[in-house]
Amino acid sequence: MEAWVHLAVAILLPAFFGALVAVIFPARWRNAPWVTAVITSGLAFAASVAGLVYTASRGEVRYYLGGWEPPMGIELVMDPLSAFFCAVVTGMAFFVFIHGKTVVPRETPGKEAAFYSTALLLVGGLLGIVLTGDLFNLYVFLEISSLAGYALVAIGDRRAPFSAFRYLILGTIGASFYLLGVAFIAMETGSFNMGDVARVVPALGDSAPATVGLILIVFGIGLKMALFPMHGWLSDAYTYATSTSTAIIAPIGTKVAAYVLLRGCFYMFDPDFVREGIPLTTIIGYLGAVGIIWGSVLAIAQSDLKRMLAFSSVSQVGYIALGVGLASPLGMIGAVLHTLNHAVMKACLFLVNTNILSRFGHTDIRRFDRTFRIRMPWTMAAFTLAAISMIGLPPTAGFFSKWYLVLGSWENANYVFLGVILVSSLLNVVYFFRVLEKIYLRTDGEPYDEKNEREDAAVEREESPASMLFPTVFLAASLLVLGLANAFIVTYFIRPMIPSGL
Amino acid sequence: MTGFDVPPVAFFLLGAALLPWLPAVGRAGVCVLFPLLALVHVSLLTEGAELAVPFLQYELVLLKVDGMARMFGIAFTLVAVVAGIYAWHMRELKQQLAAMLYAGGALGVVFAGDFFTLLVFWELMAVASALLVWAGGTDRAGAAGLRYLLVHLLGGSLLLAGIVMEVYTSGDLSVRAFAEEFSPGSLLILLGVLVNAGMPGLHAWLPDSYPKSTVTGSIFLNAFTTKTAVYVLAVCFPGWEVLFVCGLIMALYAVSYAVLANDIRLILAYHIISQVGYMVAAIGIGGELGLNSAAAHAYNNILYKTLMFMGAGAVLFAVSETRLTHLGGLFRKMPWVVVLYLVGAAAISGLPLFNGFVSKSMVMDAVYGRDLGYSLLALASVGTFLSVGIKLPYYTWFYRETPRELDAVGKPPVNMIVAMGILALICVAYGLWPAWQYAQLPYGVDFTAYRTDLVVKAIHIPLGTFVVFWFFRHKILGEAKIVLDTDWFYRKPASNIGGLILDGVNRFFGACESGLDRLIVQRIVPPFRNPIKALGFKSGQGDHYDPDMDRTSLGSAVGLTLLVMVVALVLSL
Amino acid sequence: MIEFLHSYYAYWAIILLLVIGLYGMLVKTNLMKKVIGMIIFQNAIILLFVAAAFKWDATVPVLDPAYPSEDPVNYLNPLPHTLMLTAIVVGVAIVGVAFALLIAIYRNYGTLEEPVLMERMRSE
Amino acid sequence: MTMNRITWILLVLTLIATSAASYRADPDTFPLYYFVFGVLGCLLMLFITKGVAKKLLSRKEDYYDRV
Repeated sequence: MEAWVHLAVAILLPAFFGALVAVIFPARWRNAPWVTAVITSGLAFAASVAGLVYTASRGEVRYYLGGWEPPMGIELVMDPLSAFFCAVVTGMAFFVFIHGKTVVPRETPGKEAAFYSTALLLVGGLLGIVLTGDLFNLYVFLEISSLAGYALVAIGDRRAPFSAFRYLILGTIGASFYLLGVAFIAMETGSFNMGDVARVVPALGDSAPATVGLILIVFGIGLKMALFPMHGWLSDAYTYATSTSTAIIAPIGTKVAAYVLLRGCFYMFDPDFVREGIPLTTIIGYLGAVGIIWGSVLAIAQSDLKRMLAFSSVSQVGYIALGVGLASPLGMIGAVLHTLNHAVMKACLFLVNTNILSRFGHTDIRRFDRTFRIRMPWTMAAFTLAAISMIGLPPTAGFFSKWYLVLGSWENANYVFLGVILVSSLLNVVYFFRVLEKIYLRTDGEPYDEKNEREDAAVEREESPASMLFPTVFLAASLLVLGLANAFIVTYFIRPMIPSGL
Repeated sequence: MTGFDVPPVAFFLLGAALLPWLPAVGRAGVCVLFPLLALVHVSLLTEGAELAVPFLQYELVLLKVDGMARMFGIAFTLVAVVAGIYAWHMRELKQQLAAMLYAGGALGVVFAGDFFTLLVFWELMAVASALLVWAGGTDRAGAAGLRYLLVHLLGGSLLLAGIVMEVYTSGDLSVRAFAEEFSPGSLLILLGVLVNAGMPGLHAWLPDSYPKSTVTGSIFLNAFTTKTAVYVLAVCFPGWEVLFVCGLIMALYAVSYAVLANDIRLILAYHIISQVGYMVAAIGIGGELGLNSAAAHAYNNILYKTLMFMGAGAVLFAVSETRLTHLGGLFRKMPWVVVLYLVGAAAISGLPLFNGFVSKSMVMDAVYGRDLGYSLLALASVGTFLSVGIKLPYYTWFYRETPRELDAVGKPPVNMIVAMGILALICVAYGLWPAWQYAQLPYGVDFTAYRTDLVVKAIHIPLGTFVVFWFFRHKILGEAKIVLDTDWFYRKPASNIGGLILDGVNRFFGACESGLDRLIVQRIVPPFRNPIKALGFKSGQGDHYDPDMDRTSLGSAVGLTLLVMVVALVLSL
Repeated sequence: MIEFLHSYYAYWAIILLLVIGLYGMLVKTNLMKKVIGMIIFQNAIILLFVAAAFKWDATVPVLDPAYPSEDPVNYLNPLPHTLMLTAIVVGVAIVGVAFALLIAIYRNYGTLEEPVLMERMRSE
Repeated sequence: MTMNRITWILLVLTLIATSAASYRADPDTFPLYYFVFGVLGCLLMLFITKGVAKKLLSRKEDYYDRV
């Protein structure tokens, strides 16, 4: 037991340590920052997986920073929920960093050290959010990750600074609202510690300041999560940032915000109160439902692959919000499982996007054609698999999280949500098949004949280098594994984290 | 109890797993040997045997043996063995794999004790059979295979949705008979199964794709998909009155198209639907006699229909041509094929001494008492004899001299003849000794096929049909044309209307189509190009979404955030 | 009424600051003014913590013989105040990043007026 | 294939024999009912399918291949 306590901090330290180390190497060692990032995120990933297994079997771990006990000191809490999110965050970071080996030096030449340092800060901040047991400490980590995020978005093309600025203004409003909410809760309960708050809140009964505090926290963090209609910052930020920045922010940034949502609604407060006392989860669920449709519709309208994926993120975050909105065990399983699945799918898709960009110089869907599948067969296969998973066809991972959400909606007799999930699957089909059709089927209206065949034969295979291909294909393949292993994941990792009141 | 309660599908999956590692001859051997082992295994399975594995909070029943399942299982494995012999000369790994998986899927469905297992094998069948259609290799086969797959995925989705609802309302996952009431769940399941059964309106995938498959592919295709659907209907919906009506529609609708069709494999394809119609009608009657007769007819149908498809396949193999208008006079080139085919034709027409007579008489006996339905089924049997009993063999093998371009024809290989011979032998044996058949039926039998009235009827109807045919034989053949079916609705691309506005029907279709076209092109698609504009926001301007034009100002994004916050606070306090 | 206003005057001032900050971010089109609004908004929240944790007639939590240590009423809760030191640091960091971004925007497009900026991005 | 006189005679004999058998088994039914049913049914089917359906629904073989 004693030694395992340090697991919580062992997840957190490598990222921050790596952020410091990445910048100290002389400029001649061009790969050193990359190696640092890969190693530290790999260590954090290993620690997270160990923590995940440990908490699943033996329950939570608490670590008092500096030996100060709460409520004065700050504690790190690793329970099944936070261990799960840690594993998702570090895992995605690990694979995206591997993928960045050749991409980052090309897109931001000479700034690799700064890039990896910032990216590791982002990861560290996100891990801190997930692990901390203190509300104010969470704010600090939130701002650390956000600041790193603004910086990462800003290193893009000409428009990137403006999109980063929009992100910054909106993000700061979100964080400020969060802090305001913390102020209300701290004033009402007298503590910043989540565990204390959770113990005190039920005794308060129907307390208006606590309710206001929760709502401010939820929607402040909802902005970070890009919950509809507060997603205005997302599409530009994702589109204009560099490839690897987007690939690292998109899969995990919004997910960690979803974690705070879950933590606030179901752990800090009494789920019954949040569900029935104030219709908070209902509001979140319906906003998510609208966001699902809205994101999908806008994704269909896009002609740029990266922007399409950005809007698809809005839609997918909606699923998680919808799962929270169901406020039932099945909804919670769906939301958590979808967090994992969507992180893997989105990471994979953004990596594919990077591969395409680095080989063809553009990601304009209108200019995709048949030669893509010959030039980059593995990348396109990964794209297809991820797209199928996004649509939600069995046995890929995407199916199962939607399945739990469908079951949850059915159980709650919420046919609006049910309809939304079904309709959005159709819309997903539309925007992904539009791309797949160009890659695999479209022959520009002409019947496929010998001329096409000769043209195809002339096209050479130019697959990405192994450092890019391995993470892409690995993530795509893991979608199948996650899909087949979903019962295992749900039983061993997700069910233990469901709070008793839910 | 043999103590060896393995699901029969295991043999096929094992065989399929072995195939890629074997040389060509070995593969052909596996395709006969493993089904043969499965056949032995199925026939040794005792009723009531069960194999269940836990899965989540449910229990998946991979094997559940009852009379009905056993009967279908024997038919499926038997036909898989014979089809393996028929395909002995075929060396294409892809087709062999697909065929094994397909047959395995069918057996999996039949012996599934719960709906999840059933669904998994159902989808396996859909994918494997689509591969067989694609194996045809032509562009048409490719397109038809895609349509085929899409329709079946739709059917599978309906089934899945129905199963989810059913499991949720009843909490019972097991495959069982539903009470005759239209709950959304049972209705969706029924629709999903009817897609596979080929209910007119949902059937067009069948005549669209089967004739485009390979020689051997169509042998497998004809046996499994529709008959598994019949099995599921018999188990889940016995005695549902609506099925009786469905069956009548199927039998008559399809036989009319068969009379018109020019391609021999198309004629046979339509006949699958027509014959399934008899079974569905019998299931609609329900009761022990109804279900017995449906099972018997399915069993026999699998045998003689496969035999006939083999005959058609032999023709295709020998002369690479299947249109009646381009065939003729081939009797001397393949006498054995003709004789064996005629056994199958006699069986499907229900002539005494053949197995079709026994089961068809049973079906008619079950339907007896419903005058209109009885007469309509009798009418369908007129069409059956007319199209596959006389028209098809006559124009293929006897009418006029062999056309010159077919003169240098090849001969069908021996293994084809052997396979056909085995099936023909079984058809005759079951016809001569119906008791063998009765013994296999799921329920006890109190029926005598060789009753004077039944025999007389079975002889008189074909006689009358034959006389008329002979009278008009030079007029019936007609020209090389195709006849539109409901697949028109999804096959004809939306852009081409001009050439179609020729007569009333077409004008009607054209109007619907252009209306739809207008609706889609002018109403549904443009809003998706720029949703911002479609919703009337000021910033949306162009026809296509443009991130720069449609970017909202920072102020409005802040405003939205505040709005959400205020609304949430107001709602909560 | 006067009494009510008087007893909560610190909060009224904070609410006023919050509204001013939001107004700046919501209505002003100049990006620099938006940043200023943001700073005001953030600092208002910091002030809220400071004001909420303060009480009259109490001292800092350092043991003083003049104040009986057994009565917590005599001491302030130091936690909110110390935490706000961190919050101020965070706020400064954000402002720094915001200014850096403004410089980059101005370098790219030559303006900080949002409508003009969007117009220039459009015409690119 | 040709149908010579002997074949026709055989067919007629079969018809008579079976009708007689039918009459003996059940004198109340009209023995040739199903023969007439076959003749009329076949005519009906040919008439309906060839006459009506073929006019409305039949197309050249390359109908679906034309764009």
